[in-house]
Amino acid sequence: METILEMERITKKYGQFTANQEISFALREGEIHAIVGENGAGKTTLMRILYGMEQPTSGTIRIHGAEKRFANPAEAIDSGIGMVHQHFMLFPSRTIAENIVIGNEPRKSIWFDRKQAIAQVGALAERFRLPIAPGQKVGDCPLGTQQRVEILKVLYNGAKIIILDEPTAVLTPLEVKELLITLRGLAEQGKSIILITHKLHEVMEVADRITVLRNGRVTGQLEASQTTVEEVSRLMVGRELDGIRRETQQAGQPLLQVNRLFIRGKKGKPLLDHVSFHVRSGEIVGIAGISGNGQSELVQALTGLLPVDEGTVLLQGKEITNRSVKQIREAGLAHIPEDRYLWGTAKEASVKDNAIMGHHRLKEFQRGGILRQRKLDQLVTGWINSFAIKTSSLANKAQNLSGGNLQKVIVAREIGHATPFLLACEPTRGVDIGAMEFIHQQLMDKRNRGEAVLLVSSELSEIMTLSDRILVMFEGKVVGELNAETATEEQISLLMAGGKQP
Amino acid sequence: ATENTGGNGEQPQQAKQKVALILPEKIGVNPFFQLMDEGTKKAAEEFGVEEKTIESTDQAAIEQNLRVAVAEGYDLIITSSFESEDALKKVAAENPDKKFAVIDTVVDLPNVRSVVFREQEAAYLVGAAAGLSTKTNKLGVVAAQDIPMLKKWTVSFQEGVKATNPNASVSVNYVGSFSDPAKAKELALLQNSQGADFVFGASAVGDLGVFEAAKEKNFYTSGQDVDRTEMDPAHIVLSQLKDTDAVAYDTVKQFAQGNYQPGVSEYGLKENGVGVTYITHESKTPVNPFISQETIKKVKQIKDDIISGKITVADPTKQ
Amino acid sequence: MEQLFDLSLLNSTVRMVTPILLAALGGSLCARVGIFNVALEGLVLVGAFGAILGNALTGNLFLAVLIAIGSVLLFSLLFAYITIHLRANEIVAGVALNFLAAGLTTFLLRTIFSVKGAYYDNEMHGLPAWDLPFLQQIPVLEQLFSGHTPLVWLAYLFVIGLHLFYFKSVAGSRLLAVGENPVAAQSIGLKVRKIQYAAILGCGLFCGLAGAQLSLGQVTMFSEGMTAGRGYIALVAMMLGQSNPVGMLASSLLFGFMDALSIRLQGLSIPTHFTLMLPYVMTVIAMFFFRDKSYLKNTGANSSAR
Amino acid sequence: MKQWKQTLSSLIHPLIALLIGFLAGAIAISVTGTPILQAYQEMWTGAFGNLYFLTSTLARSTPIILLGLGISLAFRSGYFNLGAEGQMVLGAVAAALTALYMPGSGIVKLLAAMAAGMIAGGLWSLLAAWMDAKFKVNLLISTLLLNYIASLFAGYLVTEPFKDTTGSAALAQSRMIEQGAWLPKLFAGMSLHAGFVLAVVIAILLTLLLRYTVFGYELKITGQNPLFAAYGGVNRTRVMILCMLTSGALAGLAGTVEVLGSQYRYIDGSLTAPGYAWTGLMATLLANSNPLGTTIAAVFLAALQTGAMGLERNTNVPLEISSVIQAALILFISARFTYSFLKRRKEEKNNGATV
Ligand SMILES: Nc1ncnc2c1ncn2[C@@H]1O[C@H](COP(=O)(O)OP(=O)(O)OP(=O)(O)O)[C@@H](O)[C@H]1O
Ligand SMILES: Nc1ncnc2c1ncn2[C@@H]1O[C@H](COP(=O)(O)OP(=O)(O)OP(=O)(O)O)[C@@H](O)[C@H]1O
Ligand SMILES: [Mg+2]
Ligand SMILES: [Mg+2]
Repeated sequence: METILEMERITKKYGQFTANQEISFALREGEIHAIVGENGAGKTTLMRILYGMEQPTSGTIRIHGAEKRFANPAEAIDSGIGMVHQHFMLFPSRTIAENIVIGNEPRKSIWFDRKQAIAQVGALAERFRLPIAPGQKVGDCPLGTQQRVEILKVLYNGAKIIILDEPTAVLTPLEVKELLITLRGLAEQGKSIILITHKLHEVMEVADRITVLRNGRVTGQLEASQTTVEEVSRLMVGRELDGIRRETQQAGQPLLQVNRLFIRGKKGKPLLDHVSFHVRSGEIVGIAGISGNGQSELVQALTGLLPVDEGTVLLQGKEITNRSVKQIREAGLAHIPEDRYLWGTAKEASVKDNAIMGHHRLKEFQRGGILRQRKLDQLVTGWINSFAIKTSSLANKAQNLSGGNLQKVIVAREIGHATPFLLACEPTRGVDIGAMEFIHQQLMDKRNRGEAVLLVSSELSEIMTLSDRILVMFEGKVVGELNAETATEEQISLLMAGGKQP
Repeated sequence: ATENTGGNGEQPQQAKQKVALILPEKIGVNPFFQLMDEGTKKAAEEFGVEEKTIESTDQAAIEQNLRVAVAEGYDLIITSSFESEDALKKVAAENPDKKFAVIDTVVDLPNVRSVVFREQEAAYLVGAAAGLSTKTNKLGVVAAQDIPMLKKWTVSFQEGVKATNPNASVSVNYVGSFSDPAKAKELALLQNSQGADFVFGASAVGDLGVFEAAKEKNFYTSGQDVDRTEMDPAHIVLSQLKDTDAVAYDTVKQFAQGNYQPGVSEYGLKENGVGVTYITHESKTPVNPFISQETIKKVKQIKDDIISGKITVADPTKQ
Repeated sequence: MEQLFDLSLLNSTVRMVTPILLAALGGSLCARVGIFNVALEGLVLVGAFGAILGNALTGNLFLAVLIAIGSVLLFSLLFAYITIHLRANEIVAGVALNFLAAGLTTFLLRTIFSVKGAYYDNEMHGLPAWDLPFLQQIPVLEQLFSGHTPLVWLAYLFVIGLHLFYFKSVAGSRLLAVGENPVAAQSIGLKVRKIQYAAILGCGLFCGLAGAQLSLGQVTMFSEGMTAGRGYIALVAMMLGQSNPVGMLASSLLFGFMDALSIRLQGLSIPTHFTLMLPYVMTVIAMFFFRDKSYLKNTGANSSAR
Repeated sequence: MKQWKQTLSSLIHPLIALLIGFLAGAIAISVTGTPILQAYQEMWTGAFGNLYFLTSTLARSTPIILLGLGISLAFRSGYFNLGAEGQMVLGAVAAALTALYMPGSGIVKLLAAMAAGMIAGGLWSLLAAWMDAKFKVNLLISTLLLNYIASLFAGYLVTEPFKDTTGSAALAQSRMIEQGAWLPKLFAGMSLHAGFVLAVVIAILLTLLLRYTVFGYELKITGQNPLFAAYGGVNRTRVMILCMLTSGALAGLAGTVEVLGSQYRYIDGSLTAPGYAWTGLMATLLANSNPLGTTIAAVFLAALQTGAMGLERNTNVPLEISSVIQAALILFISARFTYSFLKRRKEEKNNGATV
């Protein structure tokens, strides 16, 4: 196979900080090349350089042996490079076809030829076997479809090299599977693909070669067929991972009792359809399900962010149905939200301000409405040390933290509430394996202390590793309950897709 | 803000007296202040005093400007209008040795000369003339804002109309601003479309819009402060006059000649401080046939009656 | 008072609304690329001055309108440079520009025409009033729509034009994209800054026309501060119409009709202050029916709150 | 050492911008033929030259500070209050009427008037907030429109039922308030009154509130991410209502102190003509909604205005040109070209020094 792209000795410095240090990297035609590494290892930075969004401090880029410099994305696009960003770059109010052709629209003189656009996009989707409805509004599409739109956009612009930065972080397992098949298909059609992901099993499944980064340097380049997950993760984190410790423990009294919870939907279909279950102290209950099947609504209902129409919720025997968030939290609930940027933090605020949310009301940290800053500082500094959160200071803005570190702040804050019950939603989304293991351990420790955790995750492996019992949701209903010891991935997947419990 | 700061500042004649004219607003859209400025400057030049005009950006600036004028040693400080009333009361009371004058309002202090006008008398005369001249028995008034001061124009005009033509109806519309000729014009056009053949303009700069409307639709109107008939004698048939420049000139003249006198001086028809073209003042333009010679004769009679006291025109702001 | 509305009142409304409508259309170009332009008032004022200056200098109405547009474009360029290149807060820059426009026009009025307050010349001709021949036959429409300047007609045509531009043209589609998600627009290689510049200059063009209509169409003169708050009303019309050309037409007309109604009510025994309130009160009430769409919050409030 | 360098470099931005602003102003001045240095010196003297000018600058800044503080409080909680003008006007007229008609001694009148002014402004602002919260009526438009309604209503009050019939009775204004209910002047014969002290104290209180209190924290977070606040159990409606109420109350207080401390009556249009509300908005935006920063920015903007008056008084530069200079200075001070560059560098440093 021919080498299509070479990045040679790329160095990128931000001030005194080196994000990329002499990284060399080659991409062959028709291969899928995975780049892995911890949060902040420099993966995205390297790709931004390739895509013309950043200029390297030193180093060269060659395409088909010819040296190139990209001052902006437009120039990279012209050289056949396309990038699917981690956070989608879409226009939600526009149709799929418009999103794909924008910048390169079919036109009749000055007019935008939308019919032609739909036809072209339809043909393109057909050719690459990416099913979409070109006339649909992007804002109404599920994330998996949006992802396909991003890929089609890149293909539409004639990309030979496709960069995908953490494309699977937000997808459901089924969507991930489809995406991986698509990527293989594209590679077979001669496209070269760079895939960044934290999920090593995906890498092993789909990649031809793997480049591992740590602290801005290359720590290994491997053939996927000749390596193991363990070897790659050792190269990533620089040490062996321990695996999480699970203690056998008897589940105690029911802490959370949910009875026939019902929320009416806008279009006739209920959002939650008489959901009942309970969580006992000393256990982790996992809720599996394809996103959009009522998990988010359930979480919001339990936490007081969404009113319920019928049913009751009892926490430690006390009714908390339709109480305010504050009352529910005071009754003993902590909550790791599913979207850390939307709900879990204020990006512009400092690490400290993000970390003290909820704690600021406690008697311990305020006197007559005046915050006791010193005690709060101590509290947050304690977490920064015990959770090994990388931040320059307490005053650092949250948006300057990497995703993994920000997630650690949230986990520290919520575990710090020391409530008997924790609602953990997607606790490790987009987080590297080191941090993931750490967070998993925190959840497990909480269970081991005899407290209760309700884990909502679209990541089946996470559910399987942590849970004692597994509930599966489909179309607003709990359609099955499984014992984690005996449940298989196939069983769960079947239920998630609407099948019957065997 | 003036081009001639007296005699170039550095002349060695130390004996030269200094007069400051402090206007409560920017001269901007108001011919009233422009005339005052001209009158003061003219007198200053003729009688060899140094003069400085200071325009105030807003109400809060008036007091400051007065105080600065005191601090900078002006010998006579002239100001104007009700807007300056409060500020002048304070500053004049605090500086009993300074000489002040105020035009167009009364400040009752021993070191202030107050000059006021009875504009209502002139407006009454214009109303009388309009009442006599209208063929449609419909008249319009376009006024700037619904504030008490403007009642001297709107109410007195209506009184005048009533006196000569009880059958005529007058519609009054307000622009809502002193500087919106576009809206004033539309109001005049509307009044005309409803039959008014004469529209009395009392909307400051808006009057220019009223004049344009009259020209476009061929109806009649009148102006304010100076002889506006010169602009368009075919449509601007009268002008209500106010001799602000003469009053300002007099004030400076008396001061320069050592005749400064505190107290109130009123200028009405009798004192020739207000007037109406053709009735009290000559005009370069001939009388428009809409206002016949006969009307002028009749209105002149009314003027005489006002001067003699046979007719009293009440001050609407005092009611 | 025979009736509240008559045709001459509505005819006047059609005309009075024009500068507001034009400025609102211009403002929407800025809003659509994510810039909240509070400088409309100042821009229209500069346009009004430019038109009179142009007329006085050249005696040619076409050139006068061009000069009006040119002078507003210059002003807009300053606004664009300061907000886009120098990253100034657009509201601070907009307010400062309003001050600048007021000061500069007054100053130039004084230095160029040697008058204070207003410049008026009997010899000067304003924009011609057109009577469209085919309308002459129809009794009601004739009265409603006759005697308007070409700019009035143009303004109503621009509503259609801008609608087509936004929703049918390639350039318009890209402009909307920049406003909706500038980061995404940048990532697909659109020249975001260039498009923002173009939008601000486009706004300048509209405000130039609005000014020309005010000082050469409505009247034939320039007076200090003659915009008298129309720019702010345009801002309201723009927001209420959600930067949608037809919506802005509707909200401008709503305001215009209410203004007309308030003129009629002045004759009745209601105090003037309350009749003058009418257009504002009715606009507030109208807002209960036209709920705000989210993009407004992104342009105005949020970006500037920081 | 590094710290010191950073402070220095963050100072460079406003300095460069200021320089460009002054250059632009210089061009305007040179058009009038006045020596540039003399013109700027006159501006300086007019603003800060001696105690008298200094105090008038501060007096002028008083309503601007209060308006700016009110607007910044709303901003901090995520609301864009364009209605400060109307809130100020209603506050002013309410204060004037209360001081006139409230029975009791001077001090009672004074206190009642201040309360009335703040309540009137606060409720007016709350009306907009309520319409936004309850009916999704966009706050940005409604506050702008409510300004006109408030001004016309206040105008009506002093034109019809409560008009001043003493004196020349020419202006739409209320009667003069009796002297006992006036806010005391700070220096005899100068315009600076106790309202300024009040404004500064409020600025300090707001700083403390934002930095050290539970409510201040909740307010900031609500402004930065309302969803995060809701998730954390902050009662957003309460925060919004309190903030908009306070924001309006501060605007109302701005009008109140103008009435009680300087005009001693409500004069129609006297608060809207100088554009206090827009200036207050600029002060807030220039200072990034920081209360102390807003105070300084307000004094600066007021100084530009009083300086411009000084310039007009003592040179041939006409008043209009001084407003041109003002605008030029503000335009360039608002420019953030060096700032954005520095901000980038600062963040890099933060990242570089990771623990
Ligand atoms: N513009 C920037 N300024 C300063 N530092 C930056 C900038 N961009 C990235 N960095 C730093 O460079 C390092 C590498 O960031 P990069 O985004 O490449 O990480 P990553 O490997 O993509 O991480 P993740 O797995 O979380 O996506 C991080 O420590 C980050 O803080
Ligand atoms: N302009 C910037 N200044 C400083 N740091 C930056 C900048 N842009 C990005 N970073 C840093 O780069 C790192 C990676 O950013 P990226 O956008 O890839 O998010 P992420 O860490 O992958 O988050 P997640 O995957 O959880 O959403 C973060 O540490 C982020 O703070
Ligand atoms: Mg990344
Ligand atoms: Mg990441």
